[in-house]
This record gives sequence, structure tokens and C-alpha cells, in this order.
Amino acid sequence: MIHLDVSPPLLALYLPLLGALLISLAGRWPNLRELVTLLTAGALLYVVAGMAPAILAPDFWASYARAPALKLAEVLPGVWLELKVEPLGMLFALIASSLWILNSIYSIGYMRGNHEKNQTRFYVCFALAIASVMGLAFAGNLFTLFVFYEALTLTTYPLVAHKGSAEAIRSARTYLGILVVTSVCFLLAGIIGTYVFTGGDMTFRPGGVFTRVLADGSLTAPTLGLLFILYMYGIGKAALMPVHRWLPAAMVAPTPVSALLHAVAVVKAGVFTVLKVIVYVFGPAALVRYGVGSWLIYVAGATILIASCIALFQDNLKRRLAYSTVSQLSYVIIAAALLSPLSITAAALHIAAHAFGKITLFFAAGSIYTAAHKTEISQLDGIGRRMPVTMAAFTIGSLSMIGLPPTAGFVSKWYLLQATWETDAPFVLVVVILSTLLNAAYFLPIVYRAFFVAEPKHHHEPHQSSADGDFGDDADHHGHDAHDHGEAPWPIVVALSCTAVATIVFFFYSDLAIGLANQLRSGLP
Amino acid sequence: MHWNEVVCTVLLALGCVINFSGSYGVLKFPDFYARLHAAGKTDSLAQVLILLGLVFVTPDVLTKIKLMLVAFILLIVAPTATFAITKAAHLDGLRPWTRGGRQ
Amino acid sequence: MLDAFEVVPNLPVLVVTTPLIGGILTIAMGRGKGPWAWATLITGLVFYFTVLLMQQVLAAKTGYISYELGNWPRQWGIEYRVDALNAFILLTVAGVSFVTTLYAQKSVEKEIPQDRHNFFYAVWVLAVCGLLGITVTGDAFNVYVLLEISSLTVYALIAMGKDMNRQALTASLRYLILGSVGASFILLGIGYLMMVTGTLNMEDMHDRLAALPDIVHHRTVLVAFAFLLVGLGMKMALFPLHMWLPKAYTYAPSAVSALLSATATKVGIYMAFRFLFTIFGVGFSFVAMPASVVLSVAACAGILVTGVTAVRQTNLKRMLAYSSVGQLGYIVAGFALANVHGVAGSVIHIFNHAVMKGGMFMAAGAIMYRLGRCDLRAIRGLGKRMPLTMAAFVAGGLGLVGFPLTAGFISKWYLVQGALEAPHMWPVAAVVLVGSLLAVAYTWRVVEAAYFQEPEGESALVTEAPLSMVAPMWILIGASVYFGVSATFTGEISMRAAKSLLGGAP
Amino acid sequence: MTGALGIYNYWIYVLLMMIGLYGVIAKPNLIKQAIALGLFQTGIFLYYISMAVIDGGTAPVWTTILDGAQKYEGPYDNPLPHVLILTAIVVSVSVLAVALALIINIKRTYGTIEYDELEAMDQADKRADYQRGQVVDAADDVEHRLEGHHHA
Amino acid sequence: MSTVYLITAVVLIVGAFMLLYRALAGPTVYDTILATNAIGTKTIVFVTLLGYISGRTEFIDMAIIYALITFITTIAILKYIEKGRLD
Amino acid sequence: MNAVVLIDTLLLLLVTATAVAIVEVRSLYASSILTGIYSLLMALVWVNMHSMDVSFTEAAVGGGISTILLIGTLVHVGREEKPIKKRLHVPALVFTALTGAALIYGTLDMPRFGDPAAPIHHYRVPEMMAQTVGFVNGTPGKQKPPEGFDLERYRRFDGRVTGPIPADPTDTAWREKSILQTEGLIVPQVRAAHEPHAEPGHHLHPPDDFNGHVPNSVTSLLAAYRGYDTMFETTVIFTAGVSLILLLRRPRREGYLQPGAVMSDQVILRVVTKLSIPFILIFGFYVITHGELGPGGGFQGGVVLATAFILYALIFGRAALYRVVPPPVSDMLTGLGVLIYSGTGAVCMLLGGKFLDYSMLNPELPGDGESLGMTLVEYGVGITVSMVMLTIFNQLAEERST
Repeated sequence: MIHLDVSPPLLALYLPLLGALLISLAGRWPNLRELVTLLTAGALLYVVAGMAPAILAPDFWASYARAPALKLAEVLPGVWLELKVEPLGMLFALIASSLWILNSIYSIGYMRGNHEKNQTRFYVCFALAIASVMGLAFAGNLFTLFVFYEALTLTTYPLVAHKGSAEAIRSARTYLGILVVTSVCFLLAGIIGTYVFTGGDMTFRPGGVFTRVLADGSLTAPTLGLLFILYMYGIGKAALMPVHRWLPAAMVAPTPVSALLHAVAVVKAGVFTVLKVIVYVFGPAALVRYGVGSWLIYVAGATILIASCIALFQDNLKRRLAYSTVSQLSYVIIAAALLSPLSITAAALHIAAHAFGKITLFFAAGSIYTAAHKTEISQLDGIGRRMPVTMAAFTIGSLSMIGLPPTAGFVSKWYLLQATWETDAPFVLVVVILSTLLNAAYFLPIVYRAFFVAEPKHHHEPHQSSADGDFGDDADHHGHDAHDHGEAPWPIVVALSCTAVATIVFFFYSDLAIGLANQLRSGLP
Repeated sequence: MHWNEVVCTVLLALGCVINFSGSYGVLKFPDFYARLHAAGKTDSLAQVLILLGLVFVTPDVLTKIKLMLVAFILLIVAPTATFAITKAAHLDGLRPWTRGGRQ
Repeated sequence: MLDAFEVVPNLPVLVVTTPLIGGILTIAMGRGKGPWAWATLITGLVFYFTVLLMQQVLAAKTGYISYELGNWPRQWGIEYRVDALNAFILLTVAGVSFVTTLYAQKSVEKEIPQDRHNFFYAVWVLAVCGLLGITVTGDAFNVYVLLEISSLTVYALIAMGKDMNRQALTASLRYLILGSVGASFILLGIGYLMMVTGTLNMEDMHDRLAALPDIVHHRTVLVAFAFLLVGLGMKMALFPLHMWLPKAYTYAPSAVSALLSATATKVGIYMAFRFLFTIFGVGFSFVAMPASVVLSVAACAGILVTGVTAVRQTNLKRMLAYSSVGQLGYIVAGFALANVHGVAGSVIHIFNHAVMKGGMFMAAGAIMYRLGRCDLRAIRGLGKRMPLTMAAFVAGGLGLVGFPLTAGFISKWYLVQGALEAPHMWPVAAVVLVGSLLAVAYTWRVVEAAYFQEPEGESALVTEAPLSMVAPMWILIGASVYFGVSATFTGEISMRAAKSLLGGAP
Repeated sequence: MTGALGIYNYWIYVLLMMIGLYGVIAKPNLIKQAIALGLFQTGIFLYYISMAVIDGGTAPVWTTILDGAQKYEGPYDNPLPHVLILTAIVVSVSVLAVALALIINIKRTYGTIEYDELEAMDQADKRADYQRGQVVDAADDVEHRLEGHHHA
Repeated sequence: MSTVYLITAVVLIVGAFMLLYRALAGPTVYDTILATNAIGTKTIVFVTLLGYISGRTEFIDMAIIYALITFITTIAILKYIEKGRLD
Repeated sequence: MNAVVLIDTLLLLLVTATAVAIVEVRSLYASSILTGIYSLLMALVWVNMHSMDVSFTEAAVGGGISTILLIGTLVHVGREEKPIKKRLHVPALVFTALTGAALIYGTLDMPRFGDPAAPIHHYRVPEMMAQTVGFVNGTPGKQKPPEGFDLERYRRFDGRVTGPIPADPTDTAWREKSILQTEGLIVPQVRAAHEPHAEPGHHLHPPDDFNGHVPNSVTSLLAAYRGYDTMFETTVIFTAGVSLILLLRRPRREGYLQPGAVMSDQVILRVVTKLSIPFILIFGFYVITHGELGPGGGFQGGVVLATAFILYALIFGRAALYRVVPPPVSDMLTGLGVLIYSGTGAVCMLLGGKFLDYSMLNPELPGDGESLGMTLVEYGVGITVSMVMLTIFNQLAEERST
């Protein structure tokens, strides 16, 4: 049933699975276990990166249609699992696999530094989640996409609920609940609807699968619009309001998970899916012609602004970052919703750009928690002096979020603005400008606080925790509260430095990403 | 009407009358032992009369034998049952009804 | 004398008589493991026969196999008629009962008094015999007789849970009364049909009914239809008539719950297929009569109501029992659509649910075996203590939810596809999808308790269930995963069954 | 014998069945229910047997006189329903036997055979069962604990 | 002739009605037993008569069975009354 | 209004009155013995409708065994029902009224009572009965066909059945790789495709199979045409017996050999019992063996045999009965009966025929083979039924309330 083929996309899928197996076997020996994780991550990056040249080749699209799909298993007659590599998936896989290495290093420091329990389960699920991401990235049809989309939800659930505390379980419920409700009720309905209306065609192809049925009139514009709504709200991972609530809830997870969720795997999987559906299932041209996608701009725009406003009032650091993520995701969606080739490029780029910045921010938050056991922004006064590297990285990440040069965020925002200009969408322009201001308003005060406000004197009084943000205040950490900390453990520092540097490097050297994004654009009919 | 049919009719009529009177007695008599009396006596007699009556109109020998057999069984079984009922009632402490009233 | 005997032409009857004779001989197997080993042998043999039969049916030119018992022409005697649908259900029932018998040894040892194991397994095998007999026959009255065999045995089997919990007795009696009323309704329906048609052979009945001049206004046929529907509804635990099921499944011995959930109600649904599609015909049942509406409303209400009820349970077996009613709702909703994909989804879900729910009940039974109870509090932290059992439970649960690459997803796919294809039936699709959310809700309570909470009391000390329980459990769960990844076989069979049911012709 | 009169026999079977069904539903005593179930089933048997009757018919046993001569006595009643009902009677007595066995067991373990009392006892059992298995919700668990803490 | 049988049969049924009333009214259990036993014996004759009414006299075996059954049932009832048990 | 209808009406009135009494009477005990009366009366109704076998069974089972079983249960559960405050249960009444109305509505389109034109009288059964009566190849030699009998149609049918239809030699579809094979499931060597009617076999049943053998068409239907149903009927009763053992038999260590209560001290009872038991046994065997000639058969005869044993137990106590028929013996015998039945079927199959094709038992004289087969299965039924009835009685009586 399953082909034991060693073509690169399959290898990318199997490697993390194999890794998960080895990690679970090596569970008794932590050093070996983490070595396995790192080796797997390295191998995965090697495999994924090895595929890039072929994608960037100028005649890629010519060969794309001819290239045989990699059928994994025929689940039902006419419904099969299939992998196929295309630029957007390539971009996503590259980001995920490269950040997994850094995230693994970081995890080692974090998990050990915080004496977390069930570390083996953590690493196994992490590897499984990455496997799901690989499958998602290389999915060749809607069915495969859905399979790995759900697999990602499932494999990240234990990570969210990792602590097993009441708070963790409750939040994990919200996480799972919203993601499953949306995917099962809307996304699956949309997929089966697509299958039914197209007469069994679910294979991704540039320009969409509905061309034939739209042309012969068996699919009408209202139905197409309904399907589009089902997809957009079905992809709950994209955190379009009002289905964004899982994202702040998932903040209860250990920070490496939050980093993975919010920068790499889950949320990116969401917007990646949105982009993929718009490009390969509906086709921007069809959406424009039948005018069924225009509402998305307004919803995404509203999401950006509202989420930013909410972020402004969060005292919990991770929660603020979470709302920031909600707003940043909608950048991708709003870009995709503009439906012009340039805006699609911008959307793809923003997936990459946001990843580096946001993971840096989360790494920093985790670093602060590990070293100082602080979770609230109001506690961060003067912390920049104790943890200079961390806070420097944080600053870089913040700049990237705001979209200032020389950071990654600028690149994608630039493309977006260009697309806005090109498509003459003043609403988007306004949204981008306003949200940039809001971004600045909620990130810069943290930086200011960290570097320019003096550290308060009294550390020994029991610190206040906000009602809804009591993350990880385990009793055993109370004892050595933070009056005497320095930087976090070295793996954490190394990891966050790397991502911070990467955020800057992306500004100067983004050829690969832009190349892939352009390749995607060139494929549009 | 052939003679055997006449005999049969007479016996059947007799059986009917006794049967009816027995049933009526069971319905109307004041106490258990009186009712038992009505039932026990008439049951055996009336049924046997009817069966005998039928014997006369049956052409088939085997059937005649069977009829007699039924009558015979009835003659054994019905009094036995009556006896057993009486004994049980008596053992249970049920006393006959007297004109002086119930005990 | 054996030289004239051939297995293959006699397969349809061997499937039923083997467990019949085997079941009686079980009594003579003495004490100890003898009865169990014998029962396993018999059910294994039956499973083998059903596999052969399946092959034969697939190869048959006419699409079905007919076997005339006693060599009497079919309209006079009793005919066995096996088409793709029968063969598939037979395979399911025989396969699951084989695996369940394998599983039963340990739990029966613990739950049933030692000195009556031979009688217990005799009844067990006869129950399987009854279920298979219902499935294979083409004679309406034969259905009733075998239905009663399976019912009687099931009453006794359920009541054997009395040593664990006295509620097994009331559960069994309640089932007995409702079941008998249901069976009587079926008998009555058959009688009404017989009055109109003069025959008992299903095909013959169908032809005669089709020949009636104004069948839609024939009052006798209408009442027969209604009473059959109600009777079958009771037997298959269709939503408002399901009252007997939760308690029965909860308090029956663990192995019995596994067997029943996987087979008994499935066969009830099979009967509904036969009566609605083969005897009355699609045109009458679903076009002239409002069966579509009635059944799909009942099914949808069942999915939602029992789903919500299942979420509120603390006892795993009870939760699974309610979930079973809901899952039956999927099956009924599927064939109520009366189109190819709906019916195919329904057929395939019979199989898929049998393996999933059978495996889950086995897992619950394994927990019972180790802990003597299986409520949510008992299973806290059990994910570490009994990893294989809990993993099986969760894998089965994911199947109920319909996560992709589990068997449940395949069924859901077909059902939703069918619902979208049928005119005005899209709410069914919505309910099917919402139902899987409810499944998430109740499965997830188990996941949370087992994996994210600390054990307390004796459950901190238990070890994994014995291999003889875990292995059968994983055979079923493995099957549910295998047929979730590669459903071409089950899909093709069920499509074939659906087409033959809808086409009227075999 | 036309019209309604022609099918009155069927109506009596309905009446008998309904007496039985009423007993099954309305009587709380389990023995009564079992007996009433029997009545209910007998009603159906009556229907089947009525179905077999044919005008001027006689028992479907071909007369064989011992000397070998056979005589035909006109239409025979239909034997098929008789055969079916023979089976059904056996089924009904089997069901009755199993029901009685269950009732005896119930009396022994519960001490009563009144349905409403049993129901009440079962409900109590079930509630106890529920409570024993409860407190799984970690979220609730903690809330309770916090609440308790607060009060303390 | 069949009219005679018929009348006899009707008389038997009427008698059975009376006995049934007694069986229901009691007042003691023995009345009930007595009445049912009497109905039982009546049915024995009745089944014979039915054979004659329908012209199939060869089924008197039925009557024998009826007699035996009635007898055994009565014995069982009495044992229950007397001993409080059946075994 | 003819005799049948008059008596029918009166009897049914009586039956209905009894039914109401059974449901409404307060005492369970009265209810139980009224059930016996109800069954006897019902049996009368069926005799009146010429259904001898059913009546026989109902009298033996309903009037005899069921009543004894009910009383045996009352020993354990007490004889009084709890008083109910509300006599009339209105929802139940409404529900039953609605159900009844529906059923009556359904009868409106039925053929009238006794209508010879009803499908059931002229569709399949006449052909079956014609065969049973004994047409020799459509020649009404010994008796004239039933009214409305379509001789031509019968001949056509006859021809279709008797003509050997050659198997299709070109049919190789079964050899093709099936899905099962591709999926890697077991692939045994299938010998031949089994096509309906595609093999010689039907001609083994000559149309005059039962000529002279089975005058009781109920028996021929029961044991031959629908012999398979009857096998399962026997299994049902067997299942009931085993279920009762499972539910009620006490563990062996507690000992079931308690003396029980005896009534043999009452001389009259003792004598009458001793007189009647041999007679009942003989009669039981008679009923079993003469099932094909008159009313009765394995089932009825088995019940009669069982009543003899029960009577013995009632008078002489359980210990005496267990000396005669020890429980292990009765357990084995219950199974033996069904085994004889199914074994007969299996032997027919092993001899190359179909299951329960009795004609295989004597290929030279198929009619005799069938006669033999039917006799065998009747014995099987008789053994099982008598022993199961006895077991059920034992189990219900044996358990003493504590």
C-alpha cells in the first residue's frame, strides 16, 4: 500500500517519522535522544534544500504538469494520497525544516532548564508535527492536504497540553476544539463539495480545478462563493477572526512549542493552506472573474486591526505575541485576497519573513521565562541589562514585525505595498499603515522597558499574575525567583541569536525566498 | 334420523343440561365446598355422557376406542383433581359454610 | 461417503451450520480452556468460510449465489442468497466474532463463573450462528427465526454480566421485552406481506409486490411497511427506539459488549437493507413512502442527542454504548439517502464501525480486566501504565471522529458525498460532520484523562493487559487503520452492494 | 360475509394483541409483563392462523384410511401459516422461559420485581457509578481546589 | 346432526363463561383452581365436539392431550399451594 | 353464519374476556393459571380453524408447560402484585389504541376471512400441496386437484425443475483474480463455480415425493420444505435450555441433589400418577412417531414426554427425578436432539446433495429417503424438546429462594 520509494519528498516525509521512532526508542537516554532529534533535523534540511534547485529551474512549470504524481496510497477509488513539489510548498518546507534545527537546539535548553516532564513525548510529537508539515507542504491534492492538516492538529495537541495542568488541558481543549470544528465542519465539507462538483478532481493545479465545471455551467458563482467561504473558515489554522481564539489559548504550551506553533508549523500551515487553495484550487483569475473573494480583504483587514488593538492591552508577553501573530497572519491572507500576481508573491514572502521574526520573539520570551521566570511585560523593567543578547534579539524581532529595514519584515511588506499600489486597493493601504503603527505601539514599549527603565528593587514579594495568563507558575519555581539571573542556558541563547541573525540576513539575502515566490507567480495562468 | 343419532342426541342433551347446571351451581353456590360439589359431580358425569353420545355416531372403530379412552381418562383424572383440590383446601383450613354464617 | 462432498458449493450453508453444530458440541468440551479453544476453532473456521464465500460471490457472474436448502425450489423451500452485501456483512460478522472469541478467554475467565464456561461459549457460538443466519438467508420467515436465536442468546449473554453488576439483569430483561415486541412487529409485518403476496421468499415477495396494481395505496402493504420499520428500528436501535442499548452494552460482560457492538445491531441494519431495498424496493420505500425523511430525521436526531449524552458519561462502556447509537445513526442516514454513495457509505460504515467499536470495547474490557472498573477516574494516567490498550482506544476514537486515514473517515467521506449529491439532503452532511465533533468531545475526555493526568489509587500500579487481550484488540484497530489507508477493497465491495441494492437487480 | 364482517376475525386478533401490549406497557410487575408479552404474541399467532382459513376448508391432513383408500374432502386450509406458527410458539415459550429466569435472578438480587422500584434502584446505582467515575475534568478539579482554598 | 353438536358446544361455552366469572371472583384460590379445572375438562369435550362439527373425527388424540395437560397443571398448582414449591 | 364462525365468535369472546382478566387481575397466581386457561381456549379456537398441530402445541406448551413454569417462578417471587393506585394507564391505552387502529387500517385491504382467492391460497402453496397430495407427473390418478389448481402451470413448473440444466462450461469468471487475491488475502483453489440450477440435483426430488408417505401436510412442510426453519426452531428451544442453565443452575458444589418436596404420601395421587405415567410416555412416543399421519410430531410429542417427567417430579420429588434422568444426562440429550437434526442435514450434504436434502439418504427410492430423513429429524426434535422442557422445569424449580 505504501511505496517505499526514496524520492526526496517522500524522504522528507519519512525522515521525521523515522526520527520520531528513534526518539521514542532512545527515550531513556536524554543525550542520545536529543542527538537523534538534531541529526534528523539536519538530514531533513539537507533533503529539503536538495530539492530547491529543481524548483527554481526556469522550465519548472513546463515539466510540472508532466511530472508524475507520487501516489502514496489509494484510499478510495479516486481518492489517494499524493505528493508533489511546487514552489509554495518548497518555501514552506524550507522554512519549517531550517527552523526545526534551531528550535531543537532551543528546546534542549528550554526543556532541561525548566525540568519539564514527559520530554520524550515532547520530542516525538515534535518530530511527528514536522512530518505532518512536510506532508502538508508537499501535498499533491486536497485530500492529502487535509490528511496532513488534521495530522498536524493531532500531533501538536500533546505539545499544547504538555504540562497536564488544568489550565493546559483547558486551553488545549480550546485549541483542538476550534481547529477540529472548523476543519471538519467547513474544510472537509468544502473538500468533499469540491470532489462532488468537479466529479472527483482534487489535484492541485495552477489556475484551479473548477475551470471546466465553471465553463460548462454546472457550478454556479454562488456555489463557488459558498465553497470559498467554507475553505476560508475551514482553515482555522489561519486564525481569521472570529476563529482565532485557539491561538492565544495555545500559549499555555512550553515556549518552544509556541515558537513552533506561531512561527513555523501550525499558523503557517494555515496561511499556507489558504494560499494554496486560492492559487491551486480556485485560481485567482476565477475568483476575480466571479467576484466571490472580495469579502476576504475586509475580514482580513479587520482581523489585522482588531488583533493589533487587543495585543496592545495584553500584559502577558506570550499572549501579546499571540495576538500579534493573529494580525500578522492576516497580512498573508489580505495579500492573497488581493488576487494579483504580485500580491501572491507578497503573501508567500510574508510566510517566510514573519517566521524568522516571530520565532525570535518567542525564543526571547522563553528565554526570559527560563532565566527569570517572568511572563508579564510589566515585570520586564531593566531586564535588558541582565539578558542583553535575548533582548537584542527581541528588538530585532520587533523591528521585523513592524516592518522596518534591515529586517525580514520589510521585504514582504514592501511587496505588499507594491501590490496594493498596483491593484489600487486603498483599504489595504490604510490597514497596512495603521497596523504598522499599532505594531510599533505594542512592541517598542517592551524594548524601551527592557533597556531604559531601571530594574525594580523588590523582588521578593510574590509577584502578581494576571487572571488569564498564569503560565507555568509551578510551585517549584517560586523558590529561586529571579533576582539573581543572567542569560538563559547556552542552547537557548545560541538558537535565538541564530534566528535573530537570520531575520537580518533575510533582508539582505532573500534570493531563495523571492525566487520561489516569483516561481509561484510565474506559474499562474 | 337414525337410531344411533337419536341416542346420541339424547345423551348430548342430557350432558348439556347437567353441564349447564353444574356451571350454574359453581357460579351461584355460596361456599367453596358446595361449588366443589357442583363442579366435581357434574364434570365427570356430563362430559362422559357427551363422549358416550358421540361414540354412537362414530363409524370408525379406532375413533370409538379413542373416545372411550378419553372418557376413561376423564373418569380417573377429574375425580383425582377434585380430590386433590379438596384436600388442599381442607389442609389449608378452609371450613365448610354453614347456615349460621361464615366461620 | 465424503467423496461426493464439496465445500465450495455448500459454503452458504456451511457458514451457518458450522457454528450451529459447533455451538452444541461446545457443551461437551468440559471445563478449563476447552470450550474457549473450541469456540475459537469454530469461529475461525466460519471466518475462513466467509472469506471463501466472498471470493465466490465476487466471481459469480450473476452477482449472487443462491443455495436452495433441502434442494427444494426456492419459492417453496428456503433459499440462501448471497450477494455482495451479504457476503460483506458475513465477512464482517464472522471476522469480528473470531477476533472477539480470541479476546474473550481472559475476560470470561474473570467475569463468568468457572463451572459454566462451556454453556457460556455454547451460547456465544450460537449467537454468532444466529447473526450469520440472518445475514445469509433469502427467506423472510427464516429471518425471524434466526433473529430470535440471536436475540435469545444475546439476552442470556448480557445477563451474564450479573456477577459484575446486577444492572445487567434489568438491562437484559428490558432488552428482552423491547426486543420481543420488536420481533413481533417484524413477524406481523411479514404476516401482512404474506397475506398480500402469498410467499415468503424475498425475491418472490418483491416481484409480487411490484405486480400489485396500486401498491402505494394498498393499506395492508403500508401498514406492513410501517410495522417492519418500527420492529427493525427496535432491533437495530434506531434513535428513539434505542432505549435498551446503552444499559445492555454497559453491563454485559466485556467480551459480550465487544461482540454485540460489532455484530448485533449491524445485522439489524442489514435486515433493514433487505426489507427496504430488496423486498419493498427503492421506489416504494424511498420514493413513494417518506422513509428517507423519517429515517434521516431519526438518524440525525440520534447522532446529535446520543453524541451529547455520550459526552456526559463517565463510564467508558456507557459512553461507547451511546456512541454506538450515534454511529448507527450514520449508517441509517446513509441508506436513507438512497443514492449510491450514501448507501455505499452506509455499508462500508457497518464494517468500519464494527472493527473500530469492537476494538474500543475490547480496550474498555481490558481496563475492566485490570481495574475492575472503567470510568474516567479509573483511567487517569493509564496512558503510561497500559500504553497499548489506551493507544488502541484512542486510535479507535479517532476513527469514530473520522480523522483521515482511519476507517471512520472513509465512511464519512462517502456519507457526505452522498448527502451532497442527494437533492435537499445537505443537512445530513452537516449533521454527519457535527456528529464527528461530538465524537471528538467524548474521545478527548478519555485522552485527557489517560495521558495528561496523574494516576490515583490502584490504577498507579496496574500493568498492561495480557497479550491475549491486547493482540485481538490491535487486530481490529489495525484493521480499522488499514482499511482507512487503503479502502479500495471495502469501498469497491460496498459500491457494488449499493449498486445492486439500488438497481433492484442482483 | 362481505365488507367489514369479512375481516372481523382479524380485528379480534388486533384486540388480543392490544390487550397484551397494554399489559406490557402499563403493568409494573415483571411477571405480568412477561405474561402480557405472551398474550401479545398469541394475538399474532391468531392472525396467522386466520390467514390460513379457507371457506369450507378442513384440516390439512390428508385422510388416509387404513385400508389404503384415500378420499379427498374438499379444500384444505393452508398449512404454511400453521408451520410458521408452530415455530413461533416455540420461540415464544423459549422467550418466556428466559424471561422467567431473569425475573428470578432479579428478585434475588434486587428483592423486588416491580418495574418502577427497579428503575429507581437502577437510577441510584447509576448515579453512584457516575459520581465514582467523575472528577475527571482537570479544569473543574482545579477550580474546586481553588474554591476550597479560597474558603479556607 | 351438526346442529346438535353446535348447540352442545354453545352450552359448553356459556358454562365456561360462568366458570370464568367464578375463577375471577374467587373468593378463595381454591375457587379459582376449581373453576379453571372445570373449564379444562369442558375444553376436552369441546375439542372432541369440534372434530365432529368439522367432520374430522380422527383427531381425538387432541382431547387426550388436553386431559393430560389439565391434570398435570392442576397437580402442579396444588403442589404449589400445599408445599410452596414445585420440586 | 356457519358453524365455524359462530363458535369462533363465541370462543374469541371468551378468550378476550380471559385476556382482560389476565392483565387486570391483581393476583399473579390467578393470572398464571388463567394463562393456562387462555391457552387451552386459544387452542380450541385453532382447532376450530382446523389447525390441529398448532392447537396441539399451544395446549401442550401454553396450557401445560408455560403454566407450570409460571407457577415455578411464583415460588421465588411471591404471588401478589404490588397494588397500583391508578388502575388505568392512559398513555399505554392511547398508544395501544393507536397501534391497534393502525393494524386494523391495514386489514382493510386484506382478502376477507377465508377467501379462497387470497394470494396465500392460490399462489405458491397449492403447488406445494399438490405435490404433497401426490400427483404422479401431473396425472391426477388418485384424487382430484384442489379447486383452482392450475395443472398447466404445475406442469411447466415441473418441467423446469426436472429438466437437468447443463452447467455452463465456458464460465471461468471465478478463476479470474478477484480483489481478495490482489489484496493478499487467502486464495484457496476454488473448484467450481456454483451457479443456481446449474447442476443436476433438482430432479432428485420427484414430484410424487411424499405420495403415500406424509398425509399431514403440516409435517411435510415442517420437516421437509421448511425443515431448515424447524432445525432452528429446535435450536431456539435448545438455546433457551442452555440459557436457563447458565442463568439459574447453582454451582455443583452447592449440590443440586436436594430431596425436594414429595406428594407421594397421598395415595390417590400416587396411584393415579403411577398409572398414567407409562400411558403418557407411550402416548408421547406415539405422537412423535405418527407426526406425519395426524396432528403432532416431534415437538408436541417431546412436550408430552416432558410432562410425564414433570408429573413424576411433582409427585415423587426432584431427587427421584434426578435418579431417573440425572442432569448431566439431560444436558447431553438436549444437545443430542439438535445434533441428530443437523447431523441428518449434514449427512445429506456429505452424500453430495444439499443440506437437508433427504432424498440423498436413499438415492434409489428418494421418497423413502425423505421419509427416513423426516422421521430422523422428528426424533431429534422430540429428544431435544422433551429434555429442554425438563431442564427448564428443573432449573426453575430447583432454585430455592433464600
